[in-house]
Amino acid sequence: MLEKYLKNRLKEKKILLMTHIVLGYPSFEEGFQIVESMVEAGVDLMELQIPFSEPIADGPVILRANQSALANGVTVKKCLEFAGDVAKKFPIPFLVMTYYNILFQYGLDRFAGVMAKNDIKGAIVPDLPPEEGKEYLDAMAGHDRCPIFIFSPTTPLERMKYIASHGNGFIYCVARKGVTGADTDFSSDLHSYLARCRQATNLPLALGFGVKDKNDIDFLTGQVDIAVIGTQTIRLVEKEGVGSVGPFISGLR
Amino acid sequence: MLEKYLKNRLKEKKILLMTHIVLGYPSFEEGFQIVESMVEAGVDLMELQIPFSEPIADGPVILRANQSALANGVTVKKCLEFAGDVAKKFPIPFLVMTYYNILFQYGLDRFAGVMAKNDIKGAIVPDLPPEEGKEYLDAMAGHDRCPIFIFSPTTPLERMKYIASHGNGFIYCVARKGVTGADTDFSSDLHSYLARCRQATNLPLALGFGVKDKNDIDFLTGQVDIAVIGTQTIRLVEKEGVGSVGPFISGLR
Amino acid sequence: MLNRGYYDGFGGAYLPEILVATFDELEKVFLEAKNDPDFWQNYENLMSTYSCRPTPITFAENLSRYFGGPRIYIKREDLNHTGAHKANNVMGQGLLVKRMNKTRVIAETGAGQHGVATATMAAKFGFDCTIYMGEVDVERQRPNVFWMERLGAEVIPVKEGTRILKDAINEAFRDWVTHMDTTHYVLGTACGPHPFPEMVTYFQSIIGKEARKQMMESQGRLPTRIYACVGGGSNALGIFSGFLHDPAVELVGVEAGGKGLDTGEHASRLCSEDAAVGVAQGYKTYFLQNHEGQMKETHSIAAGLDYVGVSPILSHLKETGRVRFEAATDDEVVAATALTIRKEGVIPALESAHAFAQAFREASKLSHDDIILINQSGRGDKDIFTVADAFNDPKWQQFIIEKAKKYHA
Amino acid sequence: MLNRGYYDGFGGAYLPEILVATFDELEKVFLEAKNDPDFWQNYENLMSTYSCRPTPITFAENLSRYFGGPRIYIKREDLNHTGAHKANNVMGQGLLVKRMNKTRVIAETGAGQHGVATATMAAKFGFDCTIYMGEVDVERQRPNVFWMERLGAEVIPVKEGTRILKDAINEAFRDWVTHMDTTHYVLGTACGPHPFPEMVTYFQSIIGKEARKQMMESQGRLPTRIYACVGGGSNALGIFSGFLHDPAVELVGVEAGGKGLDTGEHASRLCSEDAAVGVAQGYKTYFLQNHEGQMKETHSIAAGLDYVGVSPILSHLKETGRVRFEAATDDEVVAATALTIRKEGVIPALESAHAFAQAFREASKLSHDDIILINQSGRGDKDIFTVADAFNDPKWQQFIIEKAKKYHA
Ligand SMILES: Cc1ncc(COP(=O)(O)O)c(C=O)c1O
Ligand SMILES: Cc1ncc(COP(=O)(O)O)c(C=O)c1O
Repeated sequence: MLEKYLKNRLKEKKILLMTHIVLGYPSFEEGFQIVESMVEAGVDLMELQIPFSEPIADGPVILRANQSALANGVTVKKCLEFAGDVAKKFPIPFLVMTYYNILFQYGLDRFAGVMAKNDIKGAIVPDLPPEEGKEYLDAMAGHDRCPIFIFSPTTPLERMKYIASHGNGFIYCVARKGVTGADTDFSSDLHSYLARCRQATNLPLALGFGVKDKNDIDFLTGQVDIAVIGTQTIRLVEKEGVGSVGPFISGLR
Repeated sequence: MLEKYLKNRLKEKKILLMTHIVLGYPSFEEGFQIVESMVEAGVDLMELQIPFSEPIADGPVILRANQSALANGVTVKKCLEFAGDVAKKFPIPFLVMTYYNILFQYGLDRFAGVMAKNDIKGAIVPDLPPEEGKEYLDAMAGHDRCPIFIFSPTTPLERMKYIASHGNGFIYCVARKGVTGADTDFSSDLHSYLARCRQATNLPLALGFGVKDKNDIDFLTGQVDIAVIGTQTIRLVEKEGVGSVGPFISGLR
Repeated sequence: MLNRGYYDGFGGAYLPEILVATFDELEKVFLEAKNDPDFWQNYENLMSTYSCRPTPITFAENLSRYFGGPRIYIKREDLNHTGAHKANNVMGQGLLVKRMNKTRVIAETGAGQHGVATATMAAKFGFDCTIYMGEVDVERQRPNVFWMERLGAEVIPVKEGTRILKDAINEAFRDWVTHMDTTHYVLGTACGPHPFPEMVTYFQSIIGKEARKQMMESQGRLPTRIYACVGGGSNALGIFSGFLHDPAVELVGVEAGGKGLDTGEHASRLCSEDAAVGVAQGYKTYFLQNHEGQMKETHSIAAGLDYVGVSPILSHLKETGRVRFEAATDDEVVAATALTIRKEGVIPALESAHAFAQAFREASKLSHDDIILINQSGRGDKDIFTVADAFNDPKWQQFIIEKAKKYHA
Repeated sequence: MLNRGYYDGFGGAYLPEILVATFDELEKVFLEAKNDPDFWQNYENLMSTYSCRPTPITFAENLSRYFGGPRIYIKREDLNHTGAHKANNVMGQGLLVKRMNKTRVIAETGAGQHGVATATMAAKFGFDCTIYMGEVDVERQRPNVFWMERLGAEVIPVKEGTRILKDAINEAFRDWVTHMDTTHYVLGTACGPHPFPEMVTYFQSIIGKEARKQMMESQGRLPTRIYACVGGGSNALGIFSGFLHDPAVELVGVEAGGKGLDTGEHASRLCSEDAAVGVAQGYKTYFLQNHEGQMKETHSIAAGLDYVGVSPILSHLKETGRVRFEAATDDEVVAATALTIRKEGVIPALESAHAFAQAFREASKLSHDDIILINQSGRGDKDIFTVADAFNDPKWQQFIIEKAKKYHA
């Protein structure tokens, strides 16, 4: 279902945009405004990060956003409600992104159930490789939600195939080593990696980590299906306020 | 010669008094006045301590006097001159008391020679047991000076005899364990010790360490030949000044 | 689906995909080493010439008499080079780093013990070295930072999160996902993703191997009970592993009871209600976390026990009942430290003193025929700032004030 | 006339008469022990279960490569319990105290090492313990005072004289002449009246015995040169004594050159013009003294080398030429410390670093076939206050200032 939406959409656009926010950061109200401007500016899907105290795969910017949200009393419960609200209100697919312990404590089946109820299409869980995810996969399948898995430049072809066999909706390809928020060198080095990704799966490919401006998007167009803007919008909101998000997104494509 | 003087004097007095000063403390001038008052008050002989930086057998009062003298620039040379001056001026025998290194650096023979020249009758060297004193004994004998050796309550009879065989003039009996300046309990406990001392030698016996007032002297009278007043006069000078020494000594006997 | 490194459901390897290949390599090299008969021999040689293994067991004659019960023995990991059992683990991993031809090591550290040990190993092996340390700990544990820097390590204060040990671990992982080609992450305890729990336990098992042999040689029998403190679990697993298959030997792990289990200010994951099974920092175990899965703040007088997770192998041994877990409070620990110093002339680290505290609590209930073995995982004289504060020594405070005046001038 | 404990004119026993009987007893008990085949065995057992003897020799591979000359080995006395070779001496004397049925020990201490070692021994053996320590040192070395007090010792600050080590020795003698019935004076080095130089050397000879065996076992040959620092001389005599009868082994003792031999601010008695033979503190040897025999003030960055006298046995070995003596300056010592930490991951005490400094100066002149053995008499991490000051570390100073603020509040 998510895959189908994306493939349809790709008939109209050469590349799709996925954006990212940390829920409750700077606040739920501002978050709502940000989602609104992003949707208006033509974003194709969004990942909503539920803050976790140990966001091991995130760089300093998102890490601090996680902490700040938690310090402000953001709970998983409120995050899921918020996700439900925006999913109801806005016409694009939403995903949750968070670490495994959040799902685990909530109860995997219960979590997938709430996602279904709130029309959250899928989940990205960066510290859960498919090997460790049997229960998660069953729950997601049971509630017809998409488990989005991750490829990395260090993943060999065989393993990519194995991972893809468990994924659904699309594959999230991280552009490079390291955590979110650092610069990526968008150069021909990426080609062979992305070729390998393509070879491994027919699922749409999203590329994230370090995508920050129109140049990057132009570079990626034709090579991947979805460009992921993560840290960059958080930086923007921190520097220039919520109002700057819309124009920024509009200018990307 | 010293022994003879003492024995003669003992025909007149039941007990002799030996006093002690640290040379150059508080100053040579005051030292001179102290000697003068002591002689006038009837002291029978005196030990003049040449300060040493490591006076291992002395308690806190004499230790500090040693340090203070050294800090004021007192030298061995000046001490020996001073000793010569008082020996010339006053009609009682004078001894030097100091630690072995002072003699050793000066040269043992040279030291004994200066003693002879300045009419210092003998020396007390508390860190030099006769075993270590061959060169010293030879030098003292060569210049006809008296090496005064020491008995202690821990010295067995046999060793007392051995020590006495090297001594001359008299034997200095320390009253108790410990260093100079602490209290001594003048009680019948001393009897057997002093009896052992007597048994070991015919030399006159001096008793020192902790003798401080007429009571103590009375107690010792008849048991030893010489009572040694050490720390007590230094304390007195420190508290009541040089003028108090004469009356104090006069009141002892 | 391949599940690796599980102990009855605890453990695993919850890894960001970018690290999977690195862990595959690490596991491969570790298994090769483990199966290479020369490897353990080399490791033992290194530990016996660079550190002073075998460390002795010391008969605590005065403490035994004092409690009137069992004979008390102490396994002396405090005599290791750098002052704690941490040396065993870092030197072992150092040998693996050489096998992997990597040139740089990174590590997290809380108290600083593991940081100093890693920096020492790096100096010895000629590796570059970066140590991540929570900013709060950098401030508290300056002496260890000083030594790490002298040893040539770069110490990076972690300003994120609660700025203590767990945040340093996260930061080390962030470094690793960037530099895994050249860099090995020397994890300091038997936690983290597979193969770390197994690997760290393997190196620390030298403690238990020696202790078992020493008890048999000197006493002709095994101890009745063995006590070890439990931070991440490495010293405990190290000594326990020598006796796991001796059912008559009771194994007791002692956690940080802090200000008391009912105050919330503690670091007890295996015997408090405040912990639950979860997944963080790459593995599944008991964590001190709230009902939504966010990690809690922890407290212990001993920085080395002040950690939210615990070895999955210990969680497993708790469930099977093979190891009994207890908690000792800060106050009990200070009292046990004072008594041990006074009676035996050995200075346990505050971490190790948890094991002593629990042993003392139980000693008088055992009989003369019993033997107790306590693992003294480290020495306390390294932690004088903490210990002096624990004892609230006014002369020490005056000394520091005077010293500060001189630096001001 | 019976002359005891002379080494070609050095040594002897220049005792106040009150102590003669005590020394007679001590000598008798020591000789009995020495002739009792079980005694040394007991001593070795004690040192191998309470400390970690034999201490290893460590191959300093990186330093060897760095200097490009001989292979450099380090004898690791730093791994001893309490962190230095001082443990050997105090534990040995502790066994004698038991034989004499005495119940109290006293000791002098400068840096605090020997005080901590003695207090440790006293705790272990259940003796009362009083430590004399110059007031200046009490202030400088508060951490060691803190530990001595925890160990149950009474630390008495000596306010007389220059208020440093030699004054503490004098004060200890003053205590002893009062309490010799119950009390043994545990002298900390191979100095003082006979039988101390012989006795302390006897206990420390465990270092040389082990080292010789270890060199033969691991290298099949003896070292070309052995370096040891020289304070009172006990660690040097300890290691040298294993090789005295191996004429091919060159023995090098390294004194404290302080700010330079020509500045007067040093503690070099065997290779400076400022020293002369004399008698003080009960024995005859080279002392730093003026021409009238008054002792001079001394200086060294290493408190443990900052002493006016030196073992009479070393004075003798200087005269015979069997040992060569050199001096290393404070600056050279700090540089050698830094290099050793960085290259090998071991932290020599500033005392021990004198031996390293001299070895480094000579290393490049030796060939690949040569072997150098350096005695690392103690570990430097105990002396962080001194070392941090020697390195003039601003972050350390800031840490102390912050700490002081907290104590003020
Ligand atoms: C001396 C000492 N003991 C124990 C620990 C706790 O770690 P583990 O449980 O891994 O032995 C530490 C940690 O720093 C330590 O330094
Ligand atoms: C570590 C260390 N090395 C050496 C010395 C010097 O003493 P000695 O010359 O007796 O070995 C000391 C004295 O405190 C010391 O602590």
